[in-house]
Amino acid sequence: MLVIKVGGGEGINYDYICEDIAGIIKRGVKIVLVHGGSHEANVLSEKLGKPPRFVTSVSGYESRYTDRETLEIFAMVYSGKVNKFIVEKFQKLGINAVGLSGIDGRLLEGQKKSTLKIIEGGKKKVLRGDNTGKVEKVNIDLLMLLINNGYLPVISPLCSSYEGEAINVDGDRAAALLAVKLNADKLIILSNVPGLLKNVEDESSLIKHIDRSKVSEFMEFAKRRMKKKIMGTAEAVEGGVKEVIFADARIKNPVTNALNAKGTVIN
Amino acid sequence: MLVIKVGGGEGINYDYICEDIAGIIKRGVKIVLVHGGSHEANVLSEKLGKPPRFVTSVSGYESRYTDRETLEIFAMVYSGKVNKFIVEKFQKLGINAVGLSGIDGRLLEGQKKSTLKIIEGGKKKVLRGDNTGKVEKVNIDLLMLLINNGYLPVISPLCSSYEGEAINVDGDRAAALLAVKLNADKLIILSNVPGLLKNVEDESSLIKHIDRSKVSEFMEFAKRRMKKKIMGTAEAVEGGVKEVIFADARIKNPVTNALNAKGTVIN
Amino acid sequence: MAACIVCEGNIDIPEDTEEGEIIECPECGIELEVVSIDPIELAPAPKEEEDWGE
Amino acid sequence: MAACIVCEGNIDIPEDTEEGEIIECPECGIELEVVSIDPIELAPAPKEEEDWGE
Repeated sequence: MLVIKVGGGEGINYDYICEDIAGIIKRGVKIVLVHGGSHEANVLSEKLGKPPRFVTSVSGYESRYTDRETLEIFAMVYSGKVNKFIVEKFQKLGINAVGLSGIDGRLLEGQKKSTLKIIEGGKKKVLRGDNTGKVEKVNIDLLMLLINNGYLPVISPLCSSYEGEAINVDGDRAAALLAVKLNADKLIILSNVPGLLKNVEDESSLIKHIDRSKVSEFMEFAKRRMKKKIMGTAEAVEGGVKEVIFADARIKNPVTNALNAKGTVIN
Repeated sequence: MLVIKVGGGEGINYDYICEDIAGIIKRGVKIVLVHGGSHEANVLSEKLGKPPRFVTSVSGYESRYTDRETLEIFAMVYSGKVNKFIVEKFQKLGINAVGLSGIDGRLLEGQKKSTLKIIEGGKKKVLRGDNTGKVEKVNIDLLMLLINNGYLPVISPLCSSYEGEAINVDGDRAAALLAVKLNADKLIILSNVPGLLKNVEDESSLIKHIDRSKVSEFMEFAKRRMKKKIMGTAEAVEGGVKEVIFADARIKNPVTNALNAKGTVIN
Repeated sequence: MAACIVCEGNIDIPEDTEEGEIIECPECGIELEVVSIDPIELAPAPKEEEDWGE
Repeated sequence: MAACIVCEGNIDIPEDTEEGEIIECPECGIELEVVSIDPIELAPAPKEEEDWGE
């Protein structure tokens, strides 16, 4: 079983990803795909005159401030456009994908954090009305029901709070939890960079291998969104996932490349 | 088993609908819900500077011209915003809803009609590039898999062509086909009118009963979108559905009212 | 004027004819699509398909 | 100046303090939220929650 997370950043090639995954599934490998959509969400937010507001937590984690209006944009882009057009690509390739968000069947459930502390303009502030949270529970039965009946789950990170409210959660950490709960052999995190880079400006500064016990030491190399990918990786490894691979989703056969250790391998 | 179609027109109260359905489900009735989203799609189209273009077929049926850009708006609104926030309402009411579009698991599949004949400006024309079609097949196994495991399917009418492409289909006729294939006892069509009206301007001109053999005779009373609801009804009745009810989705307990024959009853 | 591609009868093409418009041959009654205006190009019009989207 | 709601120590409120800002009581070190500016109103700041959305 593979859990694959593909980001929503610019330059990511969904055709390459879906073609590669279709081939791997046809060889009998079970897969669960989680996807992002940040670039498309930013584009739509600008068009609707509500530019995205990113906030940084006290310890430097960045995320999208998600008031109700932003949550609607999030649902439209992640669960509407990106999710369904990934499913369409798979259907055209003869793979019977089922697109779900985390709120469907409470596939992904967790604690809503409506009050947070952020740093903005150098000041420490309290932020309210944020519909975000952390995924803590997975509806494994629903996932296995679909997988065992030949479907490919394609999941968007719009999740359910324990009270049933829609919340925005981090896709990488949702993928990490899925990998743990599904006892996945590998968690593959695809984005628009070759892997974890020593120097983000230099794509040749790829860190090829990280020992699973030393993951958090590499946090220093992670900038912005990569921080949460490292956090997710640490959680996956702690939860028993044997191998996590960061690889490039801009080139052909991105998953096969990852399986052949082209990227940053953590084991 | 009830199949319920709720429209996306202005004035429809989703809270009333979800609360009523939640109560009925808790009394052990199995339900499948299909929803529309036309009003929200129009609003988003305008905001994105691509006002909706409605075209009328040679015999007077109206639909949304769905080029690829419109299909993306359709996916964002129907499968993203409307679908997921209906699921959210049910989750808050303790009902484990699963939101799907017709392309997920090829739940709804049919013939894509990319070339059509329309009347525009009094002229008969050929219209190309339209991603619409007619639903002809239902993945009953997927539906029953979910229903038998305690989930409430909430379906948006973004469907799959036989080649796996996303297509826009009419929600009422999709609901009719679902009712036939599921051997539903009743098909309930909720919208922002009390039912089929003799005179669309006069809400008291409600037609209370129509004999199942005479449905097509009432086509003359149907204007614009109601035409396809009558068409769907005729198809449901021909397919063996015992009763179809048109009822008002703007008032409390809309489904219970329909079950108590408040609206237009066809049997 | 244009010639019907089926019966070669004469078909009058009005001034305000648009690309994509459907015209009927007065002699054999077939429906033809005006594929292009300049030059005039005709092709059989697609079969009527009543099934429509949302 | 404002009084700390825990130890009643004096807390200096800078001119550019904004609503929702968090300040620390210099005496007991507790973090307080500036709930309103005019009049100054303080309340315990929420616990640090690192878990974030997409």
